Amino acid sequence: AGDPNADSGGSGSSEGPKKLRVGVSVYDMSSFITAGKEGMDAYAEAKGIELLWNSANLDVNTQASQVDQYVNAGVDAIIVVPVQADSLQPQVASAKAAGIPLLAVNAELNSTDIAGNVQPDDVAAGEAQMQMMADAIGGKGGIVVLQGPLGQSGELNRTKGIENVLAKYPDIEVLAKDTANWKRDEAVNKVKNWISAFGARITGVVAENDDMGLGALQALKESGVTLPVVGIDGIEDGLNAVKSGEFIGTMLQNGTVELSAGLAVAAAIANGEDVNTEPVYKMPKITKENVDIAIQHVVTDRAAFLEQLPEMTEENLATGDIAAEGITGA
Amino acid sequence: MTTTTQLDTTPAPAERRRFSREWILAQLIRRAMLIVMLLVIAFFSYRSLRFSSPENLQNILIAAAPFALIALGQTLVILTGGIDLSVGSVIAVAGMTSAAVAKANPGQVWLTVLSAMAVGLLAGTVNGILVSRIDVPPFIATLGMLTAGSGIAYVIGGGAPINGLPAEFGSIANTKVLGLQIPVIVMIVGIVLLGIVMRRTAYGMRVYAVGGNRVAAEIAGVNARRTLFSVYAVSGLLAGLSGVMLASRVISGPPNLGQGYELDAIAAVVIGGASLMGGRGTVWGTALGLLLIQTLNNGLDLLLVPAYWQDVIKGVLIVAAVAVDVWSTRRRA
Amino acid sequence: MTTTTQLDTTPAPAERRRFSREWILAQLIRRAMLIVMLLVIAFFSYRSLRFSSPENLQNILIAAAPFALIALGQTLVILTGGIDLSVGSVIAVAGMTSAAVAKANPGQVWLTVLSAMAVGLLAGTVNGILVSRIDVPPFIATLGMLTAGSGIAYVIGGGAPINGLPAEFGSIANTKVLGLQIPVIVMIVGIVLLGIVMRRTAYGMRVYAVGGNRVAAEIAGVNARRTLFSVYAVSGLLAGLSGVMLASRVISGPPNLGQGYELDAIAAVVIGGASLMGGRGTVWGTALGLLLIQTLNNGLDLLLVPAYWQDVIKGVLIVAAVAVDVWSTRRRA
Amino acid sequence: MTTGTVLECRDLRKSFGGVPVLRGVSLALEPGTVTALAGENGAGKSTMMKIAAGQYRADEGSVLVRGEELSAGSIRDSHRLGVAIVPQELASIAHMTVYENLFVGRELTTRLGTLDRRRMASESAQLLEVFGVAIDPGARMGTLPVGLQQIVEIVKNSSRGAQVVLLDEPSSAISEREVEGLYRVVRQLRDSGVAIVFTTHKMAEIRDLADRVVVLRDGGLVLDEAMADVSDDDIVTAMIGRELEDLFPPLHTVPTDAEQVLQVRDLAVAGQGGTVSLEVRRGEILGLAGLVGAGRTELLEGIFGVRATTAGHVSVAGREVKRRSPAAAITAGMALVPEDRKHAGAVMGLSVLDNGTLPRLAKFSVAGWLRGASRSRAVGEAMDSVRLRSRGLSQDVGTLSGGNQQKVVLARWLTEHVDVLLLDEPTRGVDVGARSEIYRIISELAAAGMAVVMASSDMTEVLGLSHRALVLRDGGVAAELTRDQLDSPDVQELIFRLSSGLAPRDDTKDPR
Ligand SMILES: Nc1ncnc2c1ncn2[C@@H]1O[C@H](COP(=O)(O)OP(=O)(O)OP(=O)(O)O)[C@@H](O)[C@H]1O
Ligand SMILES: Nc1ncnc2c1ncn2[C@@H]1O[C@H](COP(=O)(O)OP(=O)(O)OP(=O)(O)O)[C@@H](O)[C@H]1O
Ligand SMILES: [Mg+2]
Ligand SMILES: [Mg+2]
Repeated sequence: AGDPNADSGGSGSSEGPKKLRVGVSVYDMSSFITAGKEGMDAYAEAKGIELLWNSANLDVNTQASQVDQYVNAGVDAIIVVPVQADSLQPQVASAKAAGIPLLAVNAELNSTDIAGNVQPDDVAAGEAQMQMMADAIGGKGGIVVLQGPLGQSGELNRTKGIENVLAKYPDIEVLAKDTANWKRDEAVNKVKNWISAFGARITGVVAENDDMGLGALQALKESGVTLPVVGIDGIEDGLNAVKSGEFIGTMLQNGTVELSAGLAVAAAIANGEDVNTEPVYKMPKITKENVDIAIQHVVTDRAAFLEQLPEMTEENLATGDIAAEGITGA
Repeated sequence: MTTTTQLDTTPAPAERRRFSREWILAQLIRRAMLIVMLLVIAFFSYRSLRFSSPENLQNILIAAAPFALIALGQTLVILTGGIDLSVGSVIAVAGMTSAAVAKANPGQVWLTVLSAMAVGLLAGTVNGILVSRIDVPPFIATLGMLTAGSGIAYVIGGGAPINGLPAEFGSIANTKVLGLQIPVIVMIVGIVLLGIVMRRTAYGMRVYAVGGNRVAAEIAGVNARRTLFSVYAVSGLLAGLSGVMLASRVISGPPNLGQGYELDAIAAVVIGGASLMGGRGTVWGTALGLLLIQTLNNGLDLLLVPAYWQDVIKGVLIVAAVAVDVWSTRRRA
Repeated sequence: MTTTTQLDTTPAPAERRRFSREWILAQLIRRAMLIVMLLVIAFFSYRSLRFSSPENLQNILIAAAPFALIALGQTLVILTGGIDLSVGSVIAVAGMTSAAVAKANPGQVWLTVLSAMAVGLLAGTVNGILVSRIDVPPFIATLGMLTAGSGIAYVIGGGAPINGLPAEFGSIANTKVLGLQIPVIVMIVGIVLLGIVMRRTAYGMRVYAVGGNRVAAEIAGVNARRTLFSVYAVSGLLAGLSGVMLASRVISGPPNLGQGYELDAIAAVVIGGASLMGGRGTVWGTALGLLLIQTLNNGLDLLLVPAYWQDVIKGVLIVAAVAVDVWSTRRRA
Repeated sequence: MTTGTVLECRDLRKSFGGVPVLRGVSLALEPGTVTALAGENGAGKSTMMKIAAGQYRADEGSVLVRGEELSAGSIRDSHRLGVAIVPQELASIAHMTVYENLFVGRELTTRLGTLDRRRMASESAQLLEVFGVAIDPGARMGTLPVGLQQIVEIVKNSSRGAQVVLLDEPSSAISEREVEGLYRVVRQLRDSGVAIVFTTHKMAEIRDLADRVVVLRDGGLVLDEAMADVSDDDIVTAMIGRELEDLFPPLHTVPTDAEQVLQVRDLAVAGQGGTVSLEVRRGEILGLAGLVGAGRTELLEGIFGVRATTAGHVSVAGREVKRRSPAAAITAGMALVPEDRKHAGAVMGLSVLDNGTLPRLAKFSVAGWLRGASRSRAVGEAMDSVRLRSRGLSQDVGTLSGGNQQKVVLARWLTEHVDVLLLDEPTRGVDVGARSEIYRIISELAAAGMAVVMASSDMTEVLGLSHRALVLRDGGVAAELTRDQLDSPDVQELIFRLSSGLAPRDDTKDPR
């Protein structure tokens, strides 16, 4: 049983269509990645791809080792969801030297040697969420911003998007902006302290992910205040908050869809097919209007969604809109 | 055998003449840590009018509560000369368990709380057996539990957080009684209760004795193994309780809940004057150390100091507070 | 005073009769940890042909190298009865500094390395002064440095990683000499050198003496303060070196580099048989403990065990390895 | 500095927490002299030595070594100036070997700069030879019995070429045979021009060794005379401020029909050679004699259940006591005063009150709740009965003088009825005044119906206080001596022969 590395001859086996082996190194087992893994698994099963899966526990050094291992194992393609944008140059280079295509998914790797790049448009997501907030508070007021872990590409780009929009609204004052490390329990205390500091001057909370937004919501409840809150990600609780009106909206980053697209691109490159190697995942905006479909995809009808995912991924690859999952409106 | 001179906080009935001038001076010097804390509070109050508002004090208390529970357990463990690194993970496992139970049995609030406490107790029991029966060094036993536990927390949720919890789950932490949220009340009760237990009961004395000199305690008839076992069990139980409080407050079961909390808890205990060699420290000291850390967190947020500068300031202040304390203790000697 | 019976690894001239049957048995029992490790390796080799390939052994070594450096420093600190929690942060600060220097002075590889080592030494010096001069407990002094350092790492990059580094920066860690990458060579040299220093020089003996009984060492004329100071300085220096190796390996300056590495380093030292009370432990033991952890990491990755199950297995195995060791030590006693 | 002063203490004053311990003590030492520093427990002897060695900082006054003033509280400075100390609380490094302990701080190195372990080991063996004990230089210090550790400590600090050697109760843990070695070391040092100060509670040692005697009482210097000019009684009177009656109280007789309250049958202590059987009646004091390592400590610990026993029975007042359980032993009415009070006797960080409570927690608590007044009263009374000198029940035991710590370790059992009192070196480090008190206490306790088993390396103690004595060797009983035999003039020689396994001399009847 067990070790897929053992059958080292497998990838080059002569009979039948080539069975691909793809090595994946993800930054951590976050809920995003866990959802993404389901998407990848669904796609891999449909296409007969063998997935080797490792998590780096948020440590670049571990990730470097995992990439080295995949290179040694002679896989057909490597997918990296990087711990750190702009790292792993030597490892990317050694993959290239070994003739193995390496793709960056979900966070950037600034290297000329990568064979593919499947990225969410975090700047656009930040812009969209800020725009929702600006509209909700009528273009003026005081907001507080909860950032992701400083330095992660998600945080950097979403913050950039938020700032892009803010530049258009001189009457919106950013009262406070700090990291709560994507976590609800950190966000709840931070926002409570901000409520202490600013009281009624806060008119909206912009959270760079849903978890922090939900923490902020809790803080607002404890202080007996109702304010517009906006998030990104579209996790179950976030979508429910949109449905109940507690969130004014969120941006759906469906890991299932995004990572399955990443795998599709990797497989296409490994098979030498012609494919857009740098498709962009443009997060659909979710508001009360379209939240129900999102909830179906993410929560209630998940099995059915996964069923048709491989096919949808193929189609999306062809159209170039890899985020398309039939959510419109809003 | 490195110097760990600290707050002299061994319980001792004060039998000296009170309110003489030397007495007051001695008390002042002895209470260096308290004075450091008052200075910190004074500074924050001066810089931010809102700092000393009642709402903000509640903020400090509610943020402190989950730490307080694990710091209390940690105090007992450290008094025996051990360490419990696993509390952060136990929080995660207990939080996840309670979330899973709440999802499966909406409305059964007590069941939820009990399941978290049971999980905590179980983890503490394993730690306790490893340390007291198999003589695994506490650092390793609880490091193993820390590592394994953080994995188990993910296993419970299948790698993802548990979302979509019933609203009743939030009632555990978010109900107010007498104007205080339940975790705050649990914290206050915990501190008072454990403070009394450690100071006034035979059990407390056994813990001090085993930590101070295990051989001597055994010759005096103390069952050292049982005492050692008990402190890990208590620590696990309190971590479990802390886990359900945390999860309930944000109505969610994130598998990385409580990550890294162990260091803050240990810091609170040591800042409060306990020695990691065992035998020395008090519950009150821990409460003080905890409040110092939480007041810093809160005050720095209020002053809008960026997170990374907060770390720099906190690091420096923690060392400074203890350095002042060491100096004052040495003056007294 | 809790039991910390472990690998008995104090240097002692082996003057018993060799190769008798008892001797072999005694050696086997004494080397329980080594045997545990061999079993682990055997299991992995059996399950994965690739595990024992030369490339994979290089993988293990290169992954172990940055840990080895901080674990070596940690061994010295723990031998004196102290602890250095700050190494993870020092790695981050040194890594960021070296990245900043490399960016400003592309091509100046030596300057880059020296800057990281200087930063590490500086941090170690501060720790050393706090512990040896101001008598701040090591846990607190280095916890302060951990907290402050993790902030400073962000301050250096202005809250972001340092990107766009010149490719030469990668040459520090990625050049091969005699078929081995530089960090691996640095690790091997470090282990051998420090192993000899601790076993064969007066300095080593004094570190053991200060850790074993500070007062006794002082009475015998050992400058305990200077010895204490030195171990923190060495630990800081090695953490600085580790930081630049890590940053260079991935050609990137992430402010959270090395986060949490301190626990792994301490675990390696304690698994290697050192006592956190000081005075007991060896460099060889640490190297062994480190290899055990790294082999586990690597082997579990190869077997594609999901990340969270890896944690569970690692936690259990670390405890089991030490428990076997405790048992074998007790048998000998 | 020909015959001048090598060490001078000028008007030293020191107080702890406001309580004066030294009240202006001045002392000057000449090279090549031996000065005995005598005084009751807590008189301030150790404090004074620690100030001279730089361990403590005096509140006032100064220490000069060959005219140079010692910077206060600097061990390194005093080390540099040639002052060496063997502290009362042994300062050995348990996990290092004997030779490492001996040479740390002045390591021998090869030409390459690496340690020359071989040479250190062989020189260690030479240094230790003076004492005539076989100590393996490669043995780990912590595995040696306290007595041997003390010998190593003495050798370590006296072989360093210091000008002034301070010995704080150097003979407290060694038996009379090894004291000879101590004498040789001290005399060698004196002849090579070293100034020596030593403290002891044994008058014979003062007589044998000292040229001069200095007595402290309550932190003040009350006597400073050449040895030739004072009598033993003068010294004792100066120490305790009154005249001492007989050291040993008159021994009561034990009724022959008294109950055999302690019965030990075929007890096999783990790691010991033989098995031991013994019986002790109510009111009887049984002495245990033997050389260091004879297994006395092990026997007492085995009876009490702290040490593992592999077979045998122990019963108290006819009821069998569970082996390996100190708690059961205590419930059955046993009490143990262990040999090594720092390591096993008291919890140094706890107060006198708490230490006094610990063995009787059940009695002093109601449903786990500690009782206030009754506890203080009972512990207070027990401590008064041994005339403890402390600042009150709240003082930490760790800050008491050595002798007073010993009193706490004994008295903490006396808050409740005890049937069997096991004493291991009960007067180690206790001053003459207190010693006679402890003897009085022991004999009173016995007279009131306790069975006492007392292990001691102090032969006069065994002879003066026992109704009966066992001589142990290699973990077994070598002989039993009746009171009559103990009174015979050549009993010391007999015990020595029995305990070292030599054949008894022809003219002595086999006691068996
Ligand atoms: N660190 C300390 N803190 C407080 N009090 C102390 C301390 N060290 C000693 N004392 C007190 O100082 C007094 C003198 O103690 P010292 O040890 O010098 O006596 P000593 O003459 O050596 O007695 P012994 O013969 O019992 O060894 C005692 O009353 C003791 O309780
Ligand atoms: N000269 C020696 N060399 C090596 N080991 C020794 C020596 N003397 C004693 N030991 C060991 O140390 C152990 C403990 O000695 P310990 O002093 O506790 O014995 P004891 O009979 O209680 O003697 P005492 O009460 O006189 O100290 C003994 O069992 C013996 O194995
Ligand atoms: Mg003394
Ligand atoms: Mg003995």
